[in-house]
Amino acid sequence: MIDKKIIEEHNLTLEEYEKIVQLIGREPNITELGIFSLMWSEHCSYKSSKIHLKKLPVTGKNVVQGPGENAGIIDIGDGLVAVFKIESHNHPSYIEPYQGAATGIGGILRDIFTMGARPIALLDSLRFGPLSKPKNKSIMEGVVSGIAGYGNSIGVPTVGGDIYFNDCYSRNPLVNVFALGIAEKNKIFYAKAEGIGNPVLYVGSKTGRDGIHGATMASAEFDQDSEKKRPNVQVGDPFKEKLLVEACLEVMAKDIIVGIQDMGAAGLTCSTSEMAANSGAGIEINLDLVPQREEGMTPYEMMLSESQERMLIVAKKDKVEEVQQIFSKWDLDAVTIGQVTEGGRLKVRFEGKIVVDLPVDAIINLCPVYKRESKIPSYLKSETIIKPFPSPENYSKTLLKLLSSATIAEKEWVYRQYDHTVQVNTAFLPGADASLLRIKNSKKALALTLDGNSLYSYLDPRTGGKIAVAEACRNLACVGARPVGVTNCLNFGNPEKPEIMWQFKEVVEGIAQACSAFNIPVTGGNVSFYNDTEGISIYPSPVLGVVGIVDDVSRAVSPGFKKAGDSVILLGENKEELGCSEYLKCVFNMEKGIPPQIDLKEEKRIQEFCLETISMSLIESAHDISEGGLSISLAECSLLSPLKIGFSLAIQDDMRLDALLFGETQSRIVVSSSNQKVKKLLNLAKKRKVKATVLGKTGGDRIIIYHSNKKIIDIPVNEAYKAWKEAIPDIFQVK
Amino acid sequence: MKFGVVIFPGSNCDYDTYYALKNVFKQKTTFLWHKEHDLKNVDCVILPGGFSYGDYLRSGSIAAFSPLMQEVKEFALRGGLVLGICNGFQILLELGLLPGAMLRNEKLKFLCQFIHIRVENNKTPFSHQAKKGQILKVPIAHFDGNYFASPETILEIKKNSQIVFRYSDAKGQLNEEANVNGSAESIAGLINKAGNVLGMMPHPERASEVLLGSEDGRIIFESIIAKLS
Amino acid sequence: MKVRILVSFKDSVLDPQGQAVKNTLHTLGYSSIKDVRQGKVFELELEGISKKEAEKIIPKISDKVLANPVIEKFSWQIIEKG
Amino acid sequence: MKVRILVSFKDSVLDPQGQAVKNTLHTLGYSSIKDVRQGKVFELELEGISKKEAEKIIPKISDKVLANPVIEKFSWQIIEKG
Ligand SMILES: Nc1ncnc2c1ncn2[C@@H]1O[C@H](COP(=O)(O)OP(=O)(O)O)[C@@H](O)[C@H]1O
Ligand SMILES: [Mg+2]
Repeated sequence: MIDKKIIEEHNLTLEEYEKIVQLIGREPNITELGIFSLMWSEHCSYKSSKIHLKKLPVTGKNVVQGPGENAGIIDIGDGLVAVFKIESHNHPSYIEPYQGAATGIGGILRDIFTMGARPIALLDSLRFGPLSKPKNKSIMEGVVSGIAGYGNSIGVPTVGGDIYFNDCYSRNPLVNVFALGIAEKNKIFYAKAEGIGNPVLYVGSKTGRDGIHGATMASAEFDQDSEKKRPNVQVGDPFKEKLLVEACLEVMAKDIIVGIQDMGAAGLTCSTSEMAANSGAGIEINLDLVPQREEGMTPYEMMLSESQERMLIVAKKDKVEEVQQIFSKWDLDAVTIGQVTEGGRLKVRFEGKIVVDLPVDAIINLCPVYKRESKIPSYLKSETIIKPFPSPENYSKTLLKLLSSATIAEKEWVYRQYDHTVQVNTAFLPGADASLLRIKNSKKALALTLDGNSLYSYLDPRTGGKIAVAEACRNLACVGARPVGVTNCLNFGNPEKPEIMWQFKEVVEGIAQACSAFNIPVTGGNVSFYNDTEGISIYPSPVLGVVGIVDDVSRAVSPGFKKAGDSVILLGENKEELGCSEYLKCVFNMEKGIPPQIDLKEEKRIQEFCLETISMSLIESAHDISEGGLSISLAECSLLSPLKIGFSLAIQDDMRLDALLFGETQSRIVVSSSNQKVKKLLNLAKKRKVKATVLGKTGGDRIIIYHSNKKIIDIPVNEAYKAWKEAIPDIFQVK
Repeated sequence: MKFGVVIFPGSNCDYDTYYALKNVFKQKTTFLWHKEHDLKNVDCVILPGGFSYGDYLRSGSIAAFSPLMQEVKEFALRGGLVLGICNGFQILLELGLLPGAMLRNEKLKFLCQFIHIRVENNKTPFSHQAKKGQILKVPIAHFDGNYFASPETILEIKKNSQIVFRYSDAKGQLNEEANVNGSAESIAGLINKAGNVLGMMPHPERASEVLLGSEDGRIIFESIIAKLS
Repeated sequence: MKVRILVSFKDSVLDPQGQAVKNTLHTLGYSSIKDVRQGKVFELELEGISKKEAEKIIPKISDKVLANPVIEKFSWQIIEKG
Repeated sequence: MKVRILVSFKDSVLDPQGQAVKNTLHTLGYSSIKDVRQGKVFELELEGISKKEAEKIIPKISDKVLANPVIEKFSWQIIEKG
């Protein structure tokens, strides 16, 4: 009954099918095939990425939970832990931007509170095609309002993120969402199904035919038919999820449940089999008891449904009533649908018959693992070469142009739609290098940032991976936070293409090296392959989420200049590196060259130095240098200054002037310092072997840069502010 | 003196408001559950912000039917102090304790930002510690804050000095740009005729600590506390 | 029995959502569209109640729940007998 | 000419708003209401175009702008000739 076509439709290879037959000792029925197709999909099994991800450092003294659980956990002291994770929701967001992004938020939040943590922050990393195309605009509009719609309603602040634009995302936008929660260290919950005979409860929304095959969809390339596969998209109900958070946390506060797992991609299938596998037990459920929204659903549909806002709970035997009371207080269903069994099998009943009987080990642990072929991409030869190009005539104009490019321009249009102040923790609003959340009843704060430049990764994946980590950590250093844990979302094309696999391998290697150099553990992440549409792959797009701690929130530093007359100091060294810069892209329409290189030791030294000066209160502001280079970073210090303070500076180094102004050389930070502290700062720099150059002073209402005694940039702060501030709103203005 | 913060399903500023009252202002504070009929002898009821019932149908509309709201209505009619913040304001409108209704923000986008409001009436229990014309920097976070009422109602409101706060710029000027959501008469806060029920869109509980970017919201809580002492 | 209830803004109330839709349609070149008003529609499935009872209930719940009479008006019709 | 377009979630798609409304009506004692689906209604005023043209345009803009065919369906009718 199961033929080649059906196997193919389930995204399984014939070899994989044979392995299934061998593992279970017979042909699977259609429901069982569906279960394997989900759990052996790339999305759930990591079969192509597993061997490479092993390179990431995952241990450290603060790590409470590394990769493998719903989210990673880091000890943040005072008996508290931070629980965080990042997820992609790329394909659903292309098909239906609002609901795709919204349900992405719903999913990542469930990953957090399923572990017993109250979610306190969301961040989003977005990649779209250029906004000159109406379709990209409407995707962005939908995605942003979807994130807002879900996050705002549920009351978790969206405090930061990043956005890039590139044509490679026109048919394949990326929507990566990060969430973080806080829990008491001794009250963490896991997806365990322990205690033979313990009841298994289904809680939350009813099951419908939503999103059947979502996980397999996320594991295949897109083609013209994909738009027709549309019924896959689910509608999110943030209100239900809000009730679910409250009910789950209330249940968890009492000693009445054994384990809990959310039903995300792969729904009932994943939650039942994973919980059982984690505990070496089995689970038996009866589908007739599952709350259903639609009539006539088959076992196949129920097991594969991705209806949102549902959880699976294993309760203590004599506490079921107590659990149900709490859910009923919050107007939610909580139904016993089965129990934990001996023998490690997943058994599913439907209308009195057993319709699934599989060893959970085969579903979860025995999926094939691939060491896929990899090959250096041929494009590297041509694309890394930059043909000669002229220098701009008017540097002021170039600076304004860069300030108003979508990637650099202010993103307030986006984050103003997100409630970023709910929960009264947000100490730094979006706009700073990292978001800062105070921890109530303590002096500490958490600093959060997302980063990842995909052009760098396209033209030098290993360096791209390193820089993504380095820049995220640098963002943290700029506010005064020490990085404590990393999560990452790796968005790539089809891993069956050797060139994509090579990109992947290299990026992971780069991330691993940087994390080791900075001594920070990776506690989890997500891999999203098959980001190809009609054969065209996106740039390799790693997104790094780094969590840091500020010991004393009152000492945290923001990027804007604070007062006139302060000295502006550059930490780090300028080099002539223009490859992959926003400048080349924006002014010459060239996405070429090799990205800036990075010396991780030097990077670490600069970051440590920045942290030290902040802890000694030697600096008033700090801002890292990234897209757009030195001049953009300096300009941003004015634009982010509450008083919009200008500056007058001189730069000297001997190199192409545009490289000096706009090159994206790494390991550089711009700081400002009160005059009486400058000497101390410079002395310390010498001692720490950090290059520190006084460029000039803040003050006035113009942005002025000299080079060899010539004024090369001179713009009123107001004008720069307008260019930067209005660029994105202008694009979305209905004319 | 005791404060009561109501929890509706979907409220999400309940803990924030509780935190401000309890930890910042050190007041006796208790939660009130929407399904109950018990106001627990509180002296001031606060309807917090959020998305009660997901803001489905209309913001605040379903919450207005909660069992507890019958008690709140009677409490208000007896002269008890009721403060509705954001979603709480919307609920008060739906309940009919305040006149008018909320429309979607003029630009059809959710707005989260610091804005300024000008104190128009400082003779209320919620604003008497402020000076008339004082400018407060406070955050907003809402989708439906575009206040609407019929011309007759507006006349009536103005006649009775029911406008307590207006959106203004940092200098206290009223203009279109400052009136971010498009509210009639730039109304940011409105009191009932009897002067004991206030609805406001900005969140004073999010502006009660320096760390959070402003302390200007304190004056509202301090006014209530002084009034009840 | 199935009942359809339409709720829309009173004419005196601005309808920015309708305006936004109109603008979008104009941008796309549909210039023959002079005005757009956006409202809500509710389809209710009723059971175990007579037409007469329904005719009593529907205006009540429309006025009390489905529409806010300060800004909205409503109309309704039975679209499926049962 | 006036056209009314109704847009609602496909039957298989979850309608959280409709559910919430139904629950409210139940709480208020209207137990005869078995189901509620909530959708949008658009009323378009058209000018300078024939009925035939309108019949071509309306499904197009409904499909492209007013409804999202991934999750929504629509129906329409001319409610006022002109
Ligand atoms: N998608 C987004 N969501 C929320 N905030 C964002 C988003 N994109 C950018 N921001 C905010 O805008 C600010 C500037 O973004 P970006 O230019 O990416 O800064 P950087 O590269 O220095 O991290 C950051 O504070 C960031 O948090
Ligand atoms: Mg940066």
